[in-house]
Amino acid sequence: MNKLYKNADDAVKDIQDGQILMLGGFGLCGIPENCITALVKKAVKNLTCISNNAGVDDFGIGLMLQQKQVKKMIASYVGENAEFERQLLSGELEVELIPQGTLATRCMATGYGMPAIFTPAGVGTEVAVGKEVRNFNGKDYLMEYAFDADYAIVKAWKGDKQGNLIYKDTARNFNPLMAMAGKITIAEVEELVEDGELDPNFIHTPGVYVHRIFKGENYEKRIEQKTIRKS
Amino acid sequence: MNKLYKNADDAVKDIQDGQILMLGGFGLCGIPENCITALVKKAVKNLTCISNNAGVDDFGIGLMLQQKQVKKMIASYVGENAEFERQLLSGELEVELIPQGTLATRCMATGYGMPAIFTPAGVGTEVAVGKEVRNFNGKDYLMEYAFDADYAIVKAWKGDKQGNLIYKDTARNFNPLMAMAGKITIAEVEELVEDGELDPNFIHTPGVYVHRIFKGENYEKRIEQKTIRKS
Amino acid sequence: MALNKFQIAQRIAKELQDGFYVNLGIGIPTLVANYIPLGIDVVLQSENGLLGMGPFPIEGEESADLINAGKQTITTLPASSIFDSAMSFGMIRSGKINLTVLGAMEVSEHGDIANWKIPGKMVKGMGGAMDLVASAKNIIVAMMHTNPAGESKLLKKCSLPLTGTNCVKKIVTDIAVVEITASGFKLLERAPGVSVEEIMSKTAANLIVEGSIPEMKF
Amino acid sequence: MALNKFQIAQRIAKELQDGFYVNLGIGIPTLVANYIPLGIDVVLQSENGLLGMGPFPIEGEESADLINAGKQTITTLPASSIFDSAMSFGMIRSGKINLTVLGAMEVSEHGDIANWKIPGKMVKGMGGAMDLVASAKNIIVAMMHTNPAGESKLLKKCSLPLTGTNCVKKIVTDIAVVEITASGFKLLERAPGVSVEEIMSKTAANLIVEGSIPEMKF
Repeated sequence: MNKLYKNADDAVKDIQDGQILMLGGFGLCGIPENCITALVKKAVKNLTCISNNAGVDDFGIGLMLQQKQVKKMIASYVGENAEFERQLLSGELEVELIPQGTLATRCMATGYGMPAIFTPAGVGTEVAVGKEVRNFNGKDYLMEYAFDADYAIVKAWKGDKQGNLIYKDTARNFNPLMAMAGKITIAEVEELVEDGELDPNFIHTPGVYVHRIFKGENYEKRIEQKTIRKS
Repeated sequence: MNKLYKNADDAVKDIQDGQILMLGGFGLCGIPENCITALVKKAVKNLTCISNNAGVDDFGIGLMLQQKQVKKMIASYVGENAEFERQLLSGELEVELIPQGTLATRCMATGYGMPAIFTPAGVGTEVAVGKEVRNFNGKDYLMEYAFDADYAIVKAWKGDKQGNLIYKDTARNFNPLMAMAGKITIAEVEELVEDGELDPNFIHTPGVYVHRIFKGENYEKRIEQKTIRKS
Repeated sequence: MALNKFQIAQRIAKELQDGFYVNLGIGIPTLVANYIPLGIDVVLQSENGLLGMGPFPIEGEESADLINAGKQTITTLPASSIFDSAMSFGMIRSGKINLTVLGAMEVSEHGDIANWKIPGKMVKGMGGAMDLVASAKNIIVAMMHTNPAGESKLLKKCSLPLTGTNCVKKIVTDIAVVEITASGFKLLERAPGVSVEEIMSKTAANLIVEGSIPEMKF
Repeated sequence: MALNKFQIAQRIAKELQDGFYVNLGIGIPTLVANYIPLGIDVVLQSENGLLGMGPFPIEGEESADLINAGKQTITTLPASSIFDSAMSFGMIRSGKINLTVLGAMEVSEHGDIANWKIPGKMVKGMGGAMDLVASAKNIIVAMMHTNPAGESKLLKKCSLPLTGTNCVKKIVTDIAVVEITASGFKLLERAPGVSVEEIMSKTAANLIVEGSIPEMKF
């Protein structure tokens, strides 16, 4: 049962043009930097990317956008990114915007084997167009489907060889949800630890959900908005 | 924002006859021993109890059954318990048996604000009678509703004054799910710690879900089946 | 005199009650955290997965792994908790957040809100706003009473694409505090020195005015 | 000669593949853990919330807080993980468990299974069995070929209330290994010294027999 891969190039090597990828992270926080670099290098095209955001011009998914690798972006908030806007306006890039909680819960639904969920988010708005609306206890909900992604690519803080993962602070965000939702889940970790080093009580993602794991390198961990207070 | 209660009697004092209670635990593992004792003492009647199991004759929910406090039991597996069987056969006790995963997921649905979920468990069986069946991608699912409970009563290992909880080993089971699902959630803990002692990264139940917390006493933590190996 | 954005935040802070779990949106709402009244204990939720959001870090202690939903570096507090985005919106949907404060481009007299999209302009997305407005029990909008062109942002009906319907409970603007009732906008307070007539003239919908309207107090 | 329960478990263990996540039910299925072939790495799931179930503890090291779904005291292993019951059944429903082994009272030629309820007797409940059989990709039933009255437990149609439909892939009994195909029961192997005729006589449904049927090997 070897889940251990050498590096990002090794872990993403079978990703094909046209596939559907989930990428963890919120803004630039907790994104799978190594795998994004490897995907850019691999020059795989026509991807559908499911991720809360689309990076910035020169970092995160923005790097894949620069190389025109993304056909469709499914996200809740985009456009910290001039190239993204250009491709969107020119029609090169298709974008589906969905509420953040809906995005998160549709990932969880996949990992939990639930084909659809109900959420009130978007009722009465254009997000509801074409969707089934259902009333429970006097309140309307939209039925939203579980995602179907070929690969989920996540970034964790620490992981062991069985694929158990823990995340640090708010770099957790979508990562454990997407980790559950890939047909194949690839995890890059800052620290690869020996089996038994992680306390079973405090595993965020049980290894059963993770198919490939490798130790990432040279994390930049860029800060989008550095805000500080005077001591 | 005082969530701290003196003891079990204090924490359950407003529970009324006829209310719906969720009680955490799997078998006798991770059950809210102190609150059960307090409920027996309080002699509140006609309760509906949602719990995976119903205890044994002289421990757990079995103690409430002895006092005929339970009108209806909603569980996945019962009957390690002669008094339970007697009351069931005599018609004094109503029992609704539901699949364990359905029970767990209906608790989570409440805590996650999802009015209903879909599960394949029970399709084609008597569990499906009267329920909506829906096909997704060629597979049938039952629609099951979120629970609506007046109180959720859970047992945690450690908790702080804000109600943040962590559980130990498989005593976790239904506890964090039910903790999310009570209109009022009461948590009893083996150790009450100062705010800040629990690592924010490893909280199982965020305090927002917990309304009352107290340090439990004299935990018996009975073992149902002691199985050991030779060294 | 019309309030500045800090004063709007300060007025909203008076709505906080002890024990509230609060989600503050980007912009003016974020400033509310600076005016939490003494003796009032509130817990701030950041929908990217944090309860118990602390202040900005001091220089050198910022971490790329610890940000709020506005992507700003922040800190945790004792008894903070961190969770994934599904649980975060789970607690929002199940009504565990007592108060949500957010900005808006338009609010209708039925409590509809538009704050995510302007047709013809680049759309950045709704982020968590649709989830928040669809679920929160108590929603206060913080915004200017009029847009830069001087047009009312309080309307009979929103002209922009909606974020949510029938959800806003109260609006605090630079000139007024307005409640949304079953009968429409109801004026509760006016900014110091601003007349009821001025507020009415800047409100493009019926404004219920009962009795004498007090000035806001801080 | 018919197998005893340990031999049934031993035969089922041969179905394990390296890297499998496996859920073993109560009774004979639990015994499968004792016969995991050398060089094969499997992870046992216990549906009360544990992946990586270890052996029973040694005397004095048992803990009331660490039990399996059969409520027996157990241990963890390096790289075990513990989770709540919703995630546990979440991974079951989403097909992450490669193999489920459980006991049965009856199995039909369509793969229906009955193992939770006998009308007229005290019903203890389905526990997690309905979730497991509705979701697992690969389900093997471990049971005696006939009940104590000598009647076949392999049937055209189950007579008892069902636990799940169309789900069992294979049955290992004390006398045979039977696959469930689109055309019904197909005999794969027979217990050493047990004849095909005996198996057919003890099977109350059509039994497909193609070519010569090998004896089980251990």
